[in-house]
Amino acid sequence: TLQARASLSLAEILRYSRQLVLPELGVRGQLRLSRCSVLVVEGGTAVPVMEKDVEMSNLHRQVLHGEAREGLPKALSAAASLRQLNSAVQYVPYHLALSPSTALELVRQYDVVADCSDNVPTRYLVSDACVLAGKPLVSASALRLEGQLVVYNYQGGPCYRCLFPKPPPPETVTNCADGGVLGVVPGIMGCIQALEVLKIASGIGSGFSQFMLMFDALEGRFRNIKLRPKKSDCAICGDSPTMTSLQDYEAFCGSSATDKCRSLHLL
Amino acid sequence: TLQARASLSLAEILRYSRQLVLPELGVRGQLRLSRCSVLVVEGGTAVPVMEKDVEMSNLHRQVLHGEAREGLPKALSAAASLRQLNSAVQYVPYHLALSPSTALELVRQYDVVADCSDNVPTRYLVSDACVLAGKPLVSASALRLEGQLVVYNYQGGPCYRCLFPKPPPPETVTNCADGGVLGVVPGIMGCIQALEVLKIASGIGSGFSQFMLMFDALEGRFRNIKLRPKKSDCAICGDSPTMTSLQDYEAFCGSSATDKCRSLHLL
Amino acid sequence: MAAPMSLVVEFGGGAELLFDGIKKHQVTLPCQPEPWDIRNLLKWIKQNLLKERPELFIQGDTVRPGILVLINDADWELMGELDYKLQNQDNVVFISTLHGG
Amino acid sequence: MAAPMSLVVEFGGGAELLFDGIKKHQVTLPCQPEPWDIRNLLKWIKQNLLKERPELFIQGDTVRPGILVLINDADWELMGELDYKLQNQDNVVFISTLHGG
Ligand SMILES: [Zn+2]
Ligand SMILES: [Zn+2]
Repeated sequence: TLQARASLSLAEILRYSRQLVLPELGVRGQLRLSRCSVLVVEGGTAVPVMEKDVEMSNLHRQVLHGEAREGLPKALSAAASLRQLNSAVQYVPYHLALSPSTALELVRQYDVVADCSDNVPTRYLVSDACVLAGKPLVSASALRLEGQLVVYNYQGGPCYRCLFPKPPPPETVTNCADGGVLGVVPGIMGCIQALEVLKIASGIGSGFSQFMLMFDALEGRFRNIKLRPKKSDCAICGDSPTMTSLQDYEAFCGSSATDKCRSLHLL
Repeated sequence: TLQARASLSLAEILRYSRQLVLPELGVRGQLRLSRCSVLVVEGGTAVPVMEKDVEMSNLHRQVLHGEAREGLPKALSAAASLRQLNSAVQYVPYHLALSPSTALELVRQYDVVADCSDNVPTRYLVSDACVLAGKPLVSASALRLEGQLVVYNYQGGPCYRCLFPKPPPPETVTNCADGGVLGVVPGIMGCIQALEVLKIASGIGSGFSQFMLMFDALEGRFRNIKLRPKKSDCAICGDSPTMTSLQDYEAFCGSSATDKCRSLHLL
Repeated sequence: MAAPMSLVVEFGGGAELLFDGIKKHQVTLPCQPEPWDIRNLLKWIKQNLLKERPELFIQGDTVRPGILVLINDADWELMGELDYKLQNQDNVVFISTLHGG
Repeated sequence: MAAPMSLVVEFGGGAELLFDGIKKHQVTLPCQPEPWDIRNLLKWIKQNLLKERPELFIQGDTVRPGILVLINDADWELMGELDYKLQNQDNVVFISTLHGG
């Protein structure tokens, strides 16, 4: 709960001078930004959201974690790095797994949600929580040499469940550990995700409600895909929703939010 | 001068495992990357390449510089940050202004050049040096809410001078200090620039020779523009070049590589 | 009698791995009595392009959950889904949604 | 006699600042005896769209150095530059090159 403010400090004016001069943002947009809170849901390759430690194999793409952070909880490492960049922002690291029992209360405390997770149950959980809490969701993903970005549940647009009423068969789901990912591709998608969060938070608005950005890094090509509108028969955001609370997402998806491969090895 | 190597170390395999599994890159591409050297030409808002100190107004977009680095030379700050991320890479910070007398020798020592500078004389200087040294140039720029990226002098494609035989009138040139720039836009363009450097260095190749990527952050739209081929009458890369060495770029452009505005204030 | 039709059919997001890793296919559909729609195209793809494990691409007479179908850069839901009548030079994309991060 | 023609004319990279900050213009060119080419279009833009300091956009009978002209997403050099004959529904973009970083 950040307070609305009437003016920027001198330090803020110095720091943000290059974007304060933009008529699209201006002091007004920057003030909106300054009182906006964003929940970033991250998911390591193997373990549910926000519960993952920094691993060597993360470093080629996750530039918030320096080498010295190996073994630290990711949320703490990220907050420490961000604090070095900008100490005026408040960072709250949650070193915990997002679950149906905690997600809604957490999402309610924030203005915008960014989903950077890596598994299907978490994607549904975050989207459903955003619908129930009435928060816009900027969702980005990357695999191999491709990336996708959509803004859900924003200005009357569709939610994740409108697009994907049924989860994919578990055997068709590939994660970064199995499928691989070129280090800089999540970096590109993450920066564009940050842009859309910033545009929504500052009042500029996003062009990716009911649009998907598709990126092919091999070709160097981005495409904007027009998506279906919000579905009147969507189970959670439709006219007569059948879901009014969060459910068991691992059962729904037939897969766990932890790494499929690792589970197989354990069996 | 990095040595060709026959295999990756265990630490490299751990770090890069997620991209080694990609058939497009693989161990072969990673080995090529490991012996590739890249010259990054940076230009602060006001002062020529590589000679700039970190300023408060840089921090909103230049995430290699933490707050504690204010006042440090940018090249040193960047190298220190990168070393924390990956200590196995060799970083050589040049805290100096790129000039016609030094540029060619410097460019000759590298395999790929990334131009992140911010003024017209430097753009011509870097491109001409790349043509004379026979090096590919990945050039990216950002202003306000827009970005542009082109790969020059690569696989028979055009150079900067093929596209822009005459410099723009100085009064039409806007820099980030005057025109402003939204913080994350250079981040997006820089990540895509890193991708193209990596694709060239690893042998995947770039799709942006004779193509320009245009990005409009307000709309959230990327466009790939087909450019002219290499010009047979180009003064430096054409069939009968009239330029065989670097020239005086500030005279050529009618503007200095230092900040126009600042110069005006001094007059 | 529908004339032969040229399409660009693309696979992405990993769906191309069921098609020999080839993302972009220039396709010519043969003449047939009824007009070509997506329903017929799916059958044709299954018989002519799909290299392995068809159940990872098609379930029943439609694509499996998690694959988005795009007709000329628009979600097929906007275009009539299985009943969309293909036009010459149409671009049809089958894209598997990504979850990695 | 060339029929009236509809174009989308866009300005970017800062060039839009000479056009009231408006990037995208739906333009209908009137009938005229000779066909519309880029040379004529530039004159028409100067008379009808350009709001200030024409010398920052046009020099002589062409665009000033540093502005790229794109016809349907291709460099105008590939299309005949000033002599390109405009087609109905063409997209013409004037983009100022950026130097900031
Ligand atoms: Zn919905
Ligand atoms: Zn040239």
